[in-house]
Amino acid sequence: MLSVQGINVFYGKGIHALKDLSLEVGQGEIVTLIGANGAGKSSTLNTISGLVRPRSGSVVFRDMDITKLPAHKIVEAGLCQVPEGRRIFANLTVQTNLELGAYLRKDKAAIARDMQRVYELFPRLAERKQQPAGTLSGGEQQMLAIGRALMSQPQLLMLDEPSMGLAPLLVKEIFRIVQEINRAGTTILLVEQNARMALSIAHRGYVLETGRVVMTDSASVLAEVDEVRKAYLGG
Amino acid sequence: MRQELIERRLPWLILTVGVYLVISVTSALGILNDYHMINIITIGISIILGVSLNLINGFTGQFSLGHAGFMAVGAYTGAILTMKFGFPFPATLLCGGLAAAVVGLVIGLPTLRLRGDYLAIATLGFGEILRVLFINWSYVGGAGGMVVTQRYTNFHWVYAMTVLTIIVIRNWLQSAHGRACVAIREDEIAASSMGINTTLYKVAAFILGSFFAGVAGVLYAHAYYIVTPASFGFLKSVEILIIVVLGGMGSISGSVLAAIAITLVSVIFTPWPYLRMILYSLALIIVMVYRPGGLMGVKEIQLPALSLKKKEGQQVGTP
Amino acid sequence: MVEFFQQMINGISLGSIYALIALGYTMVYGIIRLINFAHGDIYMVGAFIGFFATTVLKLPFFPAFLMAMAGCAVLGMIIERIAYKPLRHAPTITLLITAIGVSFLLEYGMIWAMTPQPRAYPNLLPTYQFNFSGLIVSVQQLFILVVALVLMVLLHVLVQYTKAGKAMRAVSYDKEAAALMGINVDSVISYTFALGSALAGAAGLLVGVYYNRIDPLMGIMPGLKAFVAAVLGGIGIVPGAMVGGLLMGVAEALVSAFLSSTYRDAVAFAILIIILLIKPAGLLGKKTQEKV
Amino acid sequence: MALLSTESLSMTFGGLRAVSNLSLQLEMNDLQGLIGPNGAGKTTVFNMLSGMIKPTTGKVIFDGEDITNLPAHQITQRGMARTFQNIRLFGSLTVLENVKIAFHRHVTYSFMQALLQLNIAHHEENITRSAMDLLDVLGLADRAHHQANNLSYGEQRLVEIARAMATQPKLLLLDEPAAGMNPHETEQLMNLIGKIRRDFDLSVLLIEHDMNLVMGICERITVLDYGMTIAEGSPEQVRANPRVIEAYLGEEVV
Repeated sequence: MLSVQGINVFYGKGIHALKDLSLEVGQGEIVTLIGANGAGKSSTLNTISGLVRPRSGSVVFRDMDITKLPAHKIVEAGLCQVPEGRRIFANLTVQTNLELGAYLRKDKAAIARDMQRVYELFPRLAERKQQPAGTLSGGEQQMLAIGRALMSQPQLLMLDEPSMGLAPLLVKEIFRIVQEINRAGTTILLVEQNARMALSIAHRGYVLETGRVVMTDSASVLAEVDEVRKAYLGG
Repeated sequence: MRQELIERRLPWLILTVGVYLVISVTSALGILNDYHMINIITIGISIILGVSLNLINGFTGQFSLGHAGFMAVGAYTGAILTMKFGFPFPATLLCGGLAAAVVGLVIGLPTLRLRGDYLAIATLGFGEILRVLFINWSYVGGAGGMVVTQRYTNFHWVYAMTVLTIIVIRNWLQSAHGRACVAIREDEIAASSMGINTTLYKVAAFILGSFFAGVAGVLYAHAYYIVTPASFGFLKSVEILIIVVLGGMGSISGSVLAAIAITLVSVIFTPWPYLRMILYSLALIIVMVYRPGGLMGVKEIQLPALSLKKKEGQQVGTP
Repeated sequence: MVEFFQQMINGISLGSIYALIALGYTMVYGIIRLINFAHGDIYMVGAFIGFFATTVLKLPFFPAFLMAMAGCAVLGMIIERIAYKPLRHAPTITLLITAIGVSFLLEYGMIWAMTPQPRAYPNLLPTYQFNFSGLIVSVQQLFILVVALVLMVLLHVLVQYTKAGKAMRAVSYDKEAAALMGINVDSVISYTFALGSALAGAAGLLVGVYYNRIDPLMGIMPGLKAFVAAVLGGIGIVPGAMVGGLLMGVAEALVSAFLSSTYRDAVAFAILIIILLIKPAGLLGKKTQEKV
Repeated sequence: MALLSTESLSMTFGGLRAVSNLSLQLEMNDLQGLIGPNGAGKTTVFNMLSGMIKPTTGKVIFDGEDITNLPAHQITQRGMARTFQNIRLFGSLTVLENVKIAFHRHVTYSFMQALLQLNIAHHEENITRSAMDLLDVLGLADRAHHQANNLSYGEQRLVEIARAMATQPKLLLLDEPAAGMNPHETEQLMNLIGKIRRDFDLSVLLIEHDMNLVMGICERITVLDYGMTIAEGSPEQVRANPRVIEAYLGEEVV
């Protein structure tokens, strides 16, 4: 479904953030990118969603080359990212945030139906419909960010560190919902620092270190490998 | 070390004295007429204004749009002191500068807490308020302005003040205090974490810049016979800004070159004043879009060092 | 007392014009954090387009009004595309200097084309005056107030309730996140310039009608004052611009009447400086913290 | 007496508790690590210690003095220096100029002397010489006249350290000094930090994600999560602490 081939990304003068990075995501999968801070996980997602331009390499989504498309066109192609740090529109209401998620869609009835679905998935958001999103708690903001992305009806949903700054119980809840979204048919590419939790719901995983893929395998295998632990806590 | 310092400074000394002699002699011989001389005076005043604003905007990174206001304070102080109190000119120059510096302190203390565009607008506001105050002050002639019959400003004074401005501001910038100012431009937070009292240095740069704007004002008042509030409005501040921006925010030599170039362009375009402004505005836009650092960026013109003792194989060049 | 209310009326009609200009400032600032110095000059161009439409094309009020708005909208978009878009990631000050350049270009370009001479605006509206026991209200004043209010309400509805308005608010809050929603950030910015400039164009024509004279430098002072109005209300906040504009108009009218008209301009800037020092986020703004 | 200690230090941003009730202790010549997952509040702690932000509640005692409400430059003048996670060099200046600026604390000549260049030459020579010496220690002497922006990431981090050292601190706060460095550079950095501490007789508190570095050189480590201290102790103790493992690797969903 998504195929990233040998992308190289540079920041400023000479910071080589991604080095010949390649990865594949198949239809219906949950794939996770794990690795320590600064390994290039977010850069990978930002490159796929068009916020960052790779110097070389290609990104192909459902047989369409999206390497050079602007970010808003990539959303149109069916690929939506929940950015790191949630990035909700804090000054707008919960409802308006969700409406903006459906910005490109014109089918009013279907939008209303999806909005209903999001509220069912996250009942807490339904209670806070008319509140400015900035007044939500961290966990609720994360739910809103996911819900907002779902409103664009993505084929592939990319999540960047959904667990960041959330209490463990909430993290569990968020991950359960991610699993639920996947079961309902959305493919998922998940970037996480919280490796165990990510591997426990993913099918496959890639381990990143300083801008490179150092290992890739099924999630159950990665969960047992010592290298993953080392990548985080040092050897 | 001392030897090296002399070798580096000698070319500048020769240039400074040389330009002075050439202009004095040619004007004495009548090759340069009064019209030429008044334009040269204008150039000198523009250099003082440009270099002093550059200290604030370019080197310290505190964007001021009210420089003409300080010039006005100097001009009016000068006019009052010579016309009403009969002060000698040198004392007037000093007092004009000091008056502007005091106003700079009063305006700088509250406004320099603001950043970027907000500071620009606040200084613009203060400049306009000063102008309105002069309009409403009948002692200095109100909107009609004040006539200055003593024409003290001549080439020698302008040249001396121009050179003084450049040397003093350059000295400041080459000292630890000047480096503190530049550090604030580069990154205010990092500067404060280096132990620099950022407020103190911003205000210091503002006062120093205002002082020389005041001196320029005194020179202006005694060169053109009349000071009116309208000569020191927003337009004048922008004209000074154009010098700084085109020359390079953070380059003294850039400001000097730009002041000369702009004055010459103004002279050439005197018959078509509006075309001149169109040209300036286009230049501003184009420079900002394609070369935001201006002509010189933060670089300075370097003269080759003169080698006093000939040594074998030693190269003459910039350090 | 009658004099006081009379000045309030004059102030409100002047203030509604400031408010229209301030709206454009606020919208542009909200979306790209630029004090668009040229905004006051767009208002001037609007007055001249109106002048051209009514004198050369002999159009009546409303077609001329629409033409001024449309012309300014296009002008605003062109300026954004040529001068500001290449500087999207440049420091604030670079943008500000560019805006000053654009401002002077419009002013002196217009002088070059039209000479600096003021021109008499044709009488497009009835000059009838109502007299309420000493209080004089002209049809023009009423008209300006009504037109300004209608435009402000329209803008408010547009920004609050339409999809385009929501996109504008999203872009002004977080451009990257907005792009991730599929919003074309560039076209939203362009659209914002068009809207703000159209309002300035409307204000320009109204002022021409109100004061009966226009000139190429007429935009400088109202431009600056409208900016003060925007800051006063809280820059980036649409209702703030309206409140700020009206307050500015009233303050100015009262100062002119009871102090001296020569202090009129100083009052505007005094208000600006006081608000910047005391409550820089403006009357309706919230304070934000700088990231370390 | 502790060189640095904090008493129930807390910081709240718009309802969100970034740091709560932090109590840090740092002795003379300590080398301590401050670690924790992304968003745990580590940089906020540094910002409070160095006076960049004022804590909502709590106190910072440095060298026997309450510095909680001092502005940043005064804290530096009292002997605390820091580097920044997102590198804040004076980018368009040379490396040497960057370091010379940091000697600001030790400038004794007046404004007037500066304006007239009266008797400042030998002061300036001293500053230049000290700055060059410092660059030598950090292995940056050959970069002295390069523009700071043009250096590699790793070198820029070193210049930041040189600059902090130039303020002659008793306590050095390093915010992710190894971020963006390659393994070789990181190794050198580890040696360097140790050497600096010995040679200049100062204490170091560092935030770092590279666990090899932290575990390799720190004697004591404080682990933060959700703004709270969840563990404290030697590297071995911390590495074996189940709460730490959980904070880093998380637990499984099912």
